[in-house]
Parts: sequence; structure tokens; C-alpha cells
Amino acid sequence: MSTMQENQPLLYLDGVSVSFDGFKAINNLSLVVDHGEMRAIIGPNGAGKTTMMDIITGKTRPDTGEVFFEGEKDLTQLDETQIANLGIGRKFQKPTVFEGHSVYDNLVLALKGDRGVFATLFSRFSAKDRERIEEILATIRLQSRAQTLAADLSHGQKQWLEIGMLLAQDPKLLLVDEPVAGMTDAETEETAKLLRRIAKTRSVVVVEHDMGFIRDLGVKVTCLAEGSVLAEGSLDHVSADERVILSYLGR
Amino acid sequence: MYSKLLQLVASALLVVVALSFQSAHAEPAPQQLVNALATGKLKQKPAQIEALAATKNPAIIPVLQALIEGELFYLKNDGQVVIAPQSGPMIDAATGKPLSGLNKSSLKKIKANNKVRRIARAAIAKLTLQSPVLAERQAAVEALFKAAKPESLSLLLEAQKNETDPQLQTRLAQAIALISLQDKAATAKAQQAAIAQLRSLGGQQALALLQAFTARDDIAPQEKEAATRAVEAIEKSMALWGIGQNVWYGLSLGSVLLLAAIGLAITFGVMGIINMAHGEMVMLGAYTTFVVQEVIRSSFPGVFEYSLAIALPLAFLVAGSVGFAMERGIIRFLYGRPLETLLATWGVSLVLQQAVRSIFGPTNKQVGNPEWMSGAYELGGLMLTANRLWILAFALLVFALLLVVLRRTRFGLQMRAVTQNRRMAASMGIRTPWVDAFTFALGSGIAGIAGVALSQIANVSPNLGQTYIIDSFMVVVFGGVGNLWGTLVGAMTLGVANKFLEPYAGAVLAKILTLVFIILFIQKRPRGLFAQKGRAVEA
Amino acid sequence: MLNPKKFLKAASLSAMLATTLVSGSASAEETIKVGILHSLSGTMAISETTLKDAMLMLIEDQNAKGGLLGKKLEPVVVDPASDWPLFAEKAKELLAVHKVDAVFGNWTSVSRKSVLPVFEELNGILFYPVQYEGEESQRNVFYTGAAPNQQAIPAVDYLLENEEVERWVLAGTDYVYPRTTNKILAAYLKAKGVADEDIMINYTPFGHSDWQTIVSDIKAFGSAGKKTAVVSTINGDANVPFYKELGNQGISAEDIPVVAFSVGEEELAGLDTEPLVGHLAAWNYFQSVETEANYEFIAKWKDFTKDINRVTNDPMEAHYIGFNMWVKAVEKAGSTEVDSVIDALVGVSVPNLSGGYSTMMPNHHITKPVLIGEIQADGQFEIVDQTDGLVAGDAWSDYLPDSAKLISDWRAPLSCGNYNVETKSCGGDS
Amino acid sequence: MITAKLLSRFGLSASALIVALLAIAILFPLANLALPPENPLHVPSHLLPLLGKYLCYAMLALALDLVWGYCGILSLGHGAFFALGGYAMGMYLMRQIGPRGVYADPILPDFMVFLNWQELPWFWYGFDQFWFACLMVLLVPGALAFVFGWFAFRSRVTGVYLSIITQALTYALLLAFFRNDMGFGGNNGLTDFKEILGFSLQADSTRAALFAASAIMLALTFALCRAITLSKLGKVMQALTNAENRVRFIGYRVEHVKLFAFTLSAMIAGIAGALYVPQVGIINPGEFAPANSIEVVIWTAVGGRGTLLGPIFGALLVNGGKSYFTAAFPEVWLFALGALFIAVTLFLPKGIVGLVTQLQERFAARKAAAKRQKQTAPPAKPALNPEAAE
Repeated sequence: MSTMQENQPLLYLDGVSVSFDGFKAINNLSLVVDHGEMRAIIGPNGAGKTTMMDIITGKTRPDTGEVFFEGEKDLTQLDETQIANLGIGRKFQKPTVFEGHSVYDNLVLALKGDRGVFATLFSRFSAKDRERIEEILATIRLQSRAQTLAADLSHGQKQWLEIGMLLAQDPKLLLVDEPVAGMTDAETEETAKLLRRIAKTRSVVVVEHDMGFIRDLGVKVTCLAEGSVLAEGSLDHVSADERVILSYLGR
Repeated sequence: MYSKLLQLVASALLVVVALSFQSAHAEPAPQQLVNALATGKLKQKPAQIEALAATKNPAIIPVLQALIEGELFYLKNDGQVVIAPQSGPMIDAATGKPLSGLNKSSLKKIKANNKVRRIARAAIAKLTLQSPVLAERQAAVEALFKAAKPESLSLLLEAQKNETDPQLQTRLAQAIALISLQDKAATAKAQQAAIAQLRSLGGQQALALLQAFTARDDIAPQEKEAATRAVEAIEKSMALWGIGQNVWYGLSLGSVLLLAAIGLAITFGVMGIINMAHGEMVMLGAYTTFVVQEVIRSSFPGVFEYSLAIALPLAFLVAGSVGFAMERGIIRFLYGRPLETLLATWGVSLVLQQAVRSIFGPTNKQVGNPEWMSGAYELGGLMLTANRLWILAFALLVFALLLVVLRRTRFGLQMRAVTQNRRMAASMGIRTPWVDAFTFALGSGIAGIAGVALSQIANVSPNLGQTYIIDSFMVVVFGGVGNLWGTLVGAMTLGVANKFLEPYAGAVLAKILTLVFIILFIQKRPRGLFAQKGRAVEA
Repeated sequence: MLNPKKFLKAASLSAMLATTLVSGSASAEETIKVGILHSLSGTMAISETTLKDAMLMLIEDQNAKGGLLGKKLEPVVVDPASDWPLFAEKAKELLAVHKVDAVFGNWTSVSRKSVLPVFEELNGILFYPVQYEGEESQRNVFYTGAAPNQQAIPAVDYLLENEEVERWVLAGTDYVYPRTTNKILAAYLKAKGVADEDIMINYTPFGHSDWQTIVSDIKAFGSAGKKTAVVSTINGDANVPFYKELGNQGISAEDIPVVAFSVGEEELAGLDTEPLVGHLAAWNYFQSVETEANYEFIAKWKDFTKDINRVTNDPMEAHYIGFNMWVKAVEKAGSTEVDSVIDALVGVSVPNLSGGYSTMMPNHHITKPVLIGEIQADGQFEIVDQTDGLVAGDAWSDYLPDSAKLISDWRAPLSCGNYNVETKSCGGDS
Repeated sequence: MITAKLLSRFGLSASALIVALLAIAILFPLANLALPPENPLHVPSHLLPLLGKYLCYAMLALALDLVWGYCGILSLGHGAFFALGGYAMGMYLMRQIGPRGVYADPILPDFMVFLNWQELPWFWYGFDQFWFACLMVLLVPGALAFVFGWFAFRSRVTGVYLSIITQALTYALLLAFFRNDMGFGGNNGLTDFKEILGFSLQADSTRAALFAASAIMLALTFALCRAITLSKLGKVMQALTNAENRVRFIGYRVEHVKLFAFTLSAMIAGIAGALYVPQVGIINPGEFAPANSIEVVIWTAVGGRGTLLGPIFGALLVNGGKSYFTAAFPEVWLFALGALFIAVTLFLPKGIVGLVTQLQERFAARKAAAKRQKQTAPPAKPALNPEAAE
């Protein structure tokens, strides 16, 4: 990695706007995420959190504004696959795993490697790959269910499997959309631990409604409302902000 | 239009003439010439008619009229020519006296072909050009106009002097113009007048005559100049009207597509069922019309004009109940497996086709056009056929009604609720299974109604559905699944596009190009013309 | 999922099933089998089902007369479902499994082309009852429908003479029959002095349903001051909307007559013919033919179908002629053995329904009268013209340069379907 | 040894099928050629091309299943690729006729002479060479699928939209090939073939060889499909049917994967078409009819989609049934066929193969339960079933 990249923030959004049929989903949004940083995004429904992720991952093109990764990579010019291969992984709001495959195969497919069609067709599974998957299985606590069909997992386990798949991709930046929705308290706690552990080696952006969970994460918080940043800082700082209380927390 | 008018006028004429004939003190028709019609082959008929016409005796009019209508016979034993109308007593053709004690088996028909009929009509026209009855004169002028033969010029000029009706005056002048432009002996003044007259008449016939005129080398430069300008003017106006005509053809084709597709816009578009039996619902509607007309023909011939109106609700019910049964019996087990509905409904379509084939036989069934759906209207240079006009209006009406049902009724609300979020709708107390069943029945019923309209222009056969199914899917997908407006705009766009391509590319290539256009268009807009937007689509 | 043992069992079972299902039913009584190869489903069912019924009637009738060579005739009906490769498969089944002695069937050239190799290979006899484009003569096939010279040319002659037509629209469905017929007609018309710009040729796809543009083109073409006629080789399904559009746009037969080669009584049964009165058709038979034989045939047909509204048509007569020819040839040959029947068929003469005799010519086509009829309001035709004598079917048209030099004669010593009189050789295979 | 390798690579039932197909490829022609007709095991001559035709249909269904069952792309236009392959072979067979056509033109096929064509159109060049025709059998459907797929998958046309435009594709081709001006014989298509590679198509030995070629080709394509679906790429393909977005977001080029499967599938369909034509003796635009393509979907569904065995059984069963019904019940067979489709969808959602699997599982479960009750039997063996996961 060049030093220039080191000096640049990992993710850089500036003045991003997008509208659907006249409705401004994102309005002049700016956001910077640094290397190794974990960031929590909160905000009321319709604040544009998911749309922001869509823009970062190339699913939605912004009308205006700049989105850069590692300083010089213009994400607005790339599509989802290219962005994923740059090292941005995304977990969806609704757990999205390959239900027809076993947990193990889900991870095999996500494992970092050449994604070309013919490379995939002729790919061989190495001992190193096996080790890596065992490791991830351990991380997401699904060792015992490795051969289970993903469809048969519980909701929380699917969330974890999805995170595990992101890990297998070995991304530089992880975008995690509502990872603890529908989880029990114990699971939520485990998830927070897992994310903190992950954040040691890479940057993570978490969108979540669960304030307790955010508190558990103990990271910088950005509050979005009506498509732009309302407040940014520690959770205490943000929750003290009057506009935040008015538009989100207070209700 | 002409032919319709002619027929009407002709039958009126027959009555009038027959009446006037009976009370008239005119001399009887020349018996020998009339009875000559019974002799000789078809090829000799024109000469026989000319001989009759040469007598200028109005008494021959009913004889010729009967010949045209196929009601002229002769007695097998002695060759006496008689008029035997389909209903009413037989008449001795020469004397006009009613005959009794004859039955049809002793008669043999006097054949006529197109040429004979045409000559007979012209002969009648010449005799009735100065008739006191306006309708007769109109018919006569039209017949001579059509024939446009130099020998009738003097007759027409004669008639022009005495004509009082302004419309008929114009028509006479036009007919005279048509003839005098071909007349080598016409004066320059007459030519000038004819050119002006034809220029204002316009149309293909005038154009062809003017073009032929400009090619002549025995005319003065002024006339040639005037004719050339007239040709240009007519061509220009025809080109303009041609565009309008194409738009009309396109809209009319679009309305057929719309009718065919609109039921599918519900069953496939709204409910997501790949309903391959949709075409068969249209077919059921068409067969319902057939059955209704059969019953009417045999039992209540008086109400034939209303047969379509009677068929409409019945077709809706028949197709709707088959749809209802289909949903209850098969489709309801397949929700969430949209592609499998394709398989099951394909099976249903095979069964329905074979059922209709077994019941009604494999051949086309005759569905008649009521009087009010026949003929055509002329609007400037546009030719609007009545059945197409009705079908367009009907398609739009069905569309509007459906829109009202979906937007303004409780059922429509429930239907939209169920298709958008089944579980939520169920928890709000909507009986989703019944809404499903009735929605499917509605879509099928609409297809049945479409079948009533399509029976007016298409084959009513077991294959009817298959001819429309692919086009229907194209329309719905092109317009955007789940959007009724998309179906409307899609159908009309495809119709008009097809009709604008057809003159250049021919019917086959036009259709191929339209399909290629759809394929390319879907690349540009992967969810059709009126795509649903928002996050709900992704779910 | 499946273990190999079970799989093999299933496989052998299905193979057994396949063998039994195609090996057919063996009948106890000795019969002569007659195959009927007409589509009973799919797009062609509309025309072909009638012919199947006609054949069943003819066979029943023959059995009532005591059968053939002292044996009963047994019809074997299969459904090739308007699917051309299936025609070949079913033909093979009829010949190889059911061992029929003759096959009556097919409609459309492509279905016939599809079965030709089968009849050639398995040495069967096929009677093809529909008018077609000619350009074919095969040893195993007997063409009882009209060749172009038995339908198209006389029809055009009629229009030239009686209607003094000067402009021609040749409208057809885009396939071989219309293409060839129009080619022959265009050559013929030009030979008669018709200028190029007075001939308009138009092709439409199968099942074409929107005729607005074409009919208005025809109307425009026909209002140029010259008498215009349409020669229609439009096929089956497309005719109903075509005629409806003609009626609606007010084109009457007195203005622009349409003469059709594929529209018969059966097709008209699906139409309100009131607006079509005077349009024409050329066939070798009409239901309205006034002969005793025809009255009897019609009565039998109505009785057989138990439907007094059923109509008869030209291809039915073709089967009538073909069937009787085959019966006579079998009697002549004294057996149903294919080669002797094929030889016996040439020269066989049987009464047709229009009051004369039709004879099987050495080129496997038959002699027929040509009738021109005008459509009547009751859906029947009124015969307005008739060739003076019989016309022999010409396999190779004299108006196409490449086929003019070919002749067909299946009698020894020539025994050739496409003998080239220039090179003095039997071209192609054979 | 080979069997062992097969077994370990493809699993039990797939290996069994491959072996069975190869066995059929040898035994049926032998039973036809070597055994006298009165022998009960004799395979009659007319049966071989019929069975060969079924095998070609099976290959077509297999090709469709590769994209539908494994990638979730429901193509309603696969008949087009089949027909194109068929036309490529048909063109070769036409050129083989040479001067033996009825007009005895050494170069031009009969239908061209007949329509006064003066010379061979450029796209007929090369088809006098067998290798060239074989190349075209692969390349023409492959290229069409590639171009079509390139645009469609890149634009992310999915679901019914994709199905309908594939239907539009085959419909457009149908209309185009019907045109006599296209130079492919119009409605009559290509027919009256004489020989292939110098062997008469009417000879029993040629028929037997074609049948064997079909069986072997089916075995090969089946093995190929099996290998692909078992590979990592196969897993990616199957993943597409679950969560296409996830595949994209973990960095696979979804459109490339689909394009690969679609193109390969089109080529297999092309091969099937090429083997079909010499056995049925005709290729005409009817093969492009959308209804034909829908039928392929139905065979696949009846057999069981998403299993490679399913489409093969489905195609054999439905077509065998059709052959039987059209002769046994010519008037009402459509009722039977229609009812079959309805019944399969309602009662066998996973097709026949799915039913067999289900029965086996139930049987195994009952057996296991019985054993457990007895408490004497050793613990049930873990399912040694590679396809259970599918």
C-alpha cells in the first residue's frame, strides 16, 4: 500500500445527493471513514441509511457528489462486483445467504480468490482454504453446523453466517446493515463482540437501531436524518444533540 | 361504405320500383327479350341485358334487379322467366303478374356473375338517372361514377341539367369530370373544369386519371400544367392523410392487442401468474358469442342486432367461472411458485382447446357482424371501418372500467392490498383466498369479454387463443408488469409502430422488427415502460 | 437419489414399454389396413379432421359393400398433431408397425416433404389430397389434389376473359405453394402482355390477422382506373380476417374480385358470406356440383357426421377419387402388395363427383375438370365456369425455366419422376 | 477402475446413467443390426431413430436445466438454439445432396432452383464441409446466445422479463425463417437429405450409428454438466437462484456466470439439434415455435428441474407418452397430456426425480426408525448421497 493511500481516509463521501421520483433520499451527504475505524450510523426510518450503503456499494448511482475509496478509487464509476473486489463487503438488512447451500459451501463461495468464470470453474480447494474456513467457522460459532443447509439456520445464525461470508472475502471495509435485528439479547451481545473483534483488522460501518448495541460497540456515531448528517461524535454527544432528539430519539 | 349504401338503396329501389311498376301504366317488358335470359350461357348474358336495356323500358328494372339478387329463375319445362323472391309470391318476370301453383323444384336459377351484375346495375342506373326518387338517382349516379364509361357521358350531362339536389350535383359533376378527362374529344374548357373538379375530389381514382392525362401528348400546355399541379396537390394531401390513416390502423391494431392483453394484465401483471391459458379464456368468450348467436338465430331472430350485448355478460360469466374454478382447483396451490403456474396453466390450455374441439368441432365457427358494426365511415381522406371503431371504443371502455374497479371499489382496494402484502392483508381481516379467486376470475372474465369483441375480426376456432397469447405477453411485459397504464400505452405503441413499419418493411419484417424492438427496449428498461419503482420491487 | 439397480430396472422397463407401445395391436381377423395420417390437433386440425372423417366414411362404405378382396378394411388413425417431424414418425409407425397397405393423408407440402423419405424407404403408398405447388413426382405418392395448371391458370384465364382484368394483385402467405403459384402466374400473365407495374405481389406470414394496411393497399392499387383482381393464395386461418376486412372496407366483388385457391366450403362455414358474394374460388369440385353422384355423396356425408350443416369440399372429393382408385387398383392387381398396386394404379379410371371420370396419369397426378365458383350468400359456390374437358395434372410446370425440361413417367421403361428431356437422364436420385 | 473414478467424481446415480447411456449406445444398435427380427430382443429399425430423437430431446432438456434449474434463468426460447444447430446440420446435409436433387443442380439446393436463385448465398458457403458444419452447430447458437445474453444479463433483465424476451427471440426467428427470402427454404425448411459423411441416411447401419452418437453425446454432455454443477462455479450458479445480489456483493460477475451457462447451454442445444435433424429427416421453422420451447420447459419440470437426471427422464417420458397417446387415443390425447402437466405441478412439485428422492428418504427414515426401535442394529450410516444437498 502506498503511503498516499495511508494518508487518505479509507472512505470519503462528499456532497452526495440522490433522489427517486423527486424524493430526495440522500441530500448533500458527506462522510469520512478512516482505516481501521468502526463507525455506527443511526437515524430514523427513511433517513437514507440503506440508500447510502447502496451508493457506496455501487447499487445506486448518486445524482451529484463524490465517493472515493482509498483516496483515488471513484466508486461512482464502478459497479457492485468491481467495488466488492476492491475490498468492500456488505451485509444486507435482511440476512442474505445462499439457502440452497450448506454453511460450509457458503463460506467456500465467499472465500477470497480469483472470481473469473473459468478460474472458478477449475478452482481447487487447498488445505490453506480449509484452514481459513475452519477459522471463520470458529469465529462465527457455526463449526457444528458446517454441513447444515443455510436455509435451516436460525435467523441469528444466518446473520452470523453472512458476517462470516464477509470475513471470508477479506474486505478492507465492511458495511453491516442492522446486524442484530431479530436477535436475542445474548446473541446481540455476541454480535457486538464479534464486530469489535473484526474491527481490529479492518474498517466497519454499522447501521443499527438498537441503542444498547451501539453503546456496546462504543464507537463514533453518525446520525442521519432526511438524507444528510445531523450530528457526529460519541454516542453521548450525539444523543445529547437537540436535533437528534427531536428527529429521532425523542419520538 | 359504397357497397353497404348501394345494397340499402338497391333494396329500397326494388320496393319502390315494384310498387310503381304495379300501378304504372307503362308498357309491359318485352316478353321475348326477358325470356331470352333463360337461354344461352353466361357469356351471352351481357348481350341479352344490353338488348333489354336498349328498350329503355322501366319495366325491365325489376327483372335486372332480380338477376342481380339471384332471384331470377326459369321454368324447366317451358323456359318462362320468373322472379322468385326469398319470401313472397313468385312473379312472371315479363308481365309482372303473380304466379301461383309453382314450386321451386320446377325452377332453375338463371346464373349471374360479377360482370353480368355490373352490366345489369349500369343498365338500371341509366334508366333511373332521372327518376323522381332521390335515392334512385343517387344509386344510379354512384353506379355510373364507378364505371366511368364515356358512353354514359351524354346521359350524365342530361341529368346534370335537371338535378336539383346540391350534393348529387357535385357527384354528377365529379362523374362527368372523370369521364371527360378520358374523352379525347373534350374541349379545353371541359378539361380545365374536369381538372379542377378532380383536384377537389382527390383520391386514388382521380389521381390515376390525372396522371394518365398528363402523359397524353394531345393536350395543351396549360391543361398539362394544371393537371400536374393537381396531381401534386392530390399526392400531398394523400400523403398527409396516409399518415393519419396509418395512425388509425396502428391504434386499431393496438386496441386489438389491448383487448387481448388486458385480462392478462390482471392475472399475470397483478397476480404474477404466468397464465398460459389466458388465450383460451379469450377463446371461451368468442365461443360464447357463437352460441348466443346460434340460439338467437334459431329462436329469436329479431334480436340479432343485440347479440353482442347479450354475449358480453355471458362471456364474462363463462370465462370468469372457468377462471374461478381454475384458481380454486389448481392455481391456489401454486402461489409462491410463479414459474410452475406456467406448467399447470399450459396443461389447462391444452385441455380447454381439446374440450372446445371435441364439443364444437375443429372448424371455424361463424360469428356474424351486426349491422351497426359493418361498413365504414369516411372522414376526409380517412377510412374508418365500423367494426374497428367499435373495437377501439370498446377496448378503451373496458380499460376505463377496469381502472375504476381497481381504484375506486372496495374489491379493488382489497385486491391491491393482497397483491402488495398478502400477510398484512390477511391479518387485517381480508379473506385473501377469496380475493385471489375473484381477482383471477375478473382477469379471466375480462379476457372472455375481449373474446366477444375479437370474434368480430378473427377466426373463431380452437386455435384462437394461441394466436393471441404471445402478443399478449409481449404487451404486458413491454408496458411493465403490474401497471395497467403500461398495458394501454404498450399496446398502442406496439400497434402504431407495427403499422408504420409495415408499408416499408412488409408485414413479416414489421413484426420481426417490432419483436427486436421489444428485446432491445427491455435491455434499456429491464422492467418495462412503466416500471414500478422503489425498494418494494427488490423484495 | 437413484441407485443403479433401480435405474437399470426402470430403464429396461421403459424400453419395454416403448417397444410394446409402438408394436401396436395385433388383430385376430385378417384385415386390410388403411392408414389415415391427418392432424387432429394443432393448427391444421381445422382442415384435416374433416378428411379423417371422410376417409372413415369411405372405408365404412366399402366394408358395407363387402370389403376388398373378401377382407374387411380396417382404418388406422393416428394424430401427427400439425407437427412436421411427427408426421414422419407417425408415417413410419403406420408402415412399419401397423403395416398398413396404403396411407391417405397429409395437408401442406411441408408435411408431405417430411414423410416422403419414409414412404420411399419403407415402400408405402401415400395419397395426397390437397392442391399443391407441383414440382414433385415421387414413385410412392399419388397426388389427387390439383397441380397449379389444374387450378391457378384456368382461374386466371377466366378473369382475363370474363372480367377483362388488367391489373393483378397476387397475395399469398409466405410459403412454397403461393411463391411457386405466383411465380407461375406472373410468368403466365407477362406472356399474356400484362406489364410489370400492373402486377403487385404481396406476402404475409401464416395466421396473419391484421389486414388493414394490405387491404387498403389493394384498394388503392385497384382504383387506378383499370379493372383489378386479386389472386389469393392466402392460407387457412388468415382468410377469415382477410375477407372480413375486405367486406368492411367495402371492396365488393364487382369492384375488385378475389379469386382464391385455398378457400372452400369448409373455410366459408366460418364466415358471414353476405358481404363476400361474387368473390371467386377455383377448385376441381364444389358441393354445388349438380350430379347424382354428388347428391348421394353429400347425403351420405351428412348422415355419417349426423350434422345436416356439414359441407363437403374439394380435398374430400380428392380422397373419394383416390380411395376408389386404390380399391380398383388392388382389385386389378389381385393383392395389396405395394409394387403391384403402384403399377396397377397408373391408368386406373374412376368416376369423380362432377360427372366425369378421373384417370391416374403416369406422373401420378390425375385428370380433373377445373371449376370456377362464385361465393353465394349461403356459403356455397355457384359454378360460373368450367373447363371444357379434363385437365391432366402437370407435375413440372412449363412456366418455370428449370422445371419445363422435366417430365415424369413412372411406367417402365422410363420409371422416373424427373426425367430431363434435354440431358436425357433421370435427374437426381431415383 | 474407470467406474471407481466415475463414482467418486459424479456420484452413484449419475455414474449409473452415464454407464447406462453408453451401454444403450452399444447394445441397441447391436440388437438392431445383429439380431434377427424374430428374436424377442431385436430392436426394430423404425424404433432406433425414434429413440434417438428422444435422446436429442433429452439433451435439449438437459441444456435448459443447466440454465433454468441451476442459474434460475427460465428460457422460453431454447428451441431456437436447438433449431439453429439443426439448420447448420441441415445445410450440410443439403449440400451433400449435390446433383441428386430433382433439378440436378450440382450446387444449389432444390428450393433455390425452384425460386430462381442464381447463386448460393454467402452464408451457405463452407457447409459442404462436415467440420465446418460441426463448427457452426456450436458457434451459431453459441454466438447468438452470447450476444443476446451479453446484453440481457448486463442490463440485469431477470425473471419473467427475461423469459418473455427469450420468447420474443425465438418468435422473431420463427417469422424470419418462414420468409422464403431468407434463403433457408421457408416453411418447407430443409429436407430430402440423402447421406451424411458418405453414408446413406436410409441405411440401418447409419441410423444405428446416429443413435449411438446421440446416446454417447448425451452421456458426454451429461458428464460435462455434472462436472460443472459439482464445481465451484456450479455452486456459484446455484447460489444465483437463492440470492443473486449476494453473489454480486461477494465479487462474482453475475453476468459472466450467467453468460457462461447460457452460451454453453445454447451450444449443447445446438448439438442436440444437429443430431436430431439427420434422424427425423427434416428441419423447418416450426422448430422455432414458442410452443416447442415451452414444451422443453415442461419436460424439464416433469422430470424434476435442478437435478440433471430429471430433464432426461422428463423428456423421455413426455415424448414417449406423446408417441403412444397420439396413436392410441388420437382424438383425446391432449386431455391426457394436459392432465399430466397439471398433475405433475400439483402433486410432484419437484418432478419425478424429486418424488423418487422423497420416497427413498421416507423409506430410509422408516428403516432407520425400525432399527432404532429394535436397538440391535448398528447406528444408521450417514447418507452417502452427494445429491441430497441439491
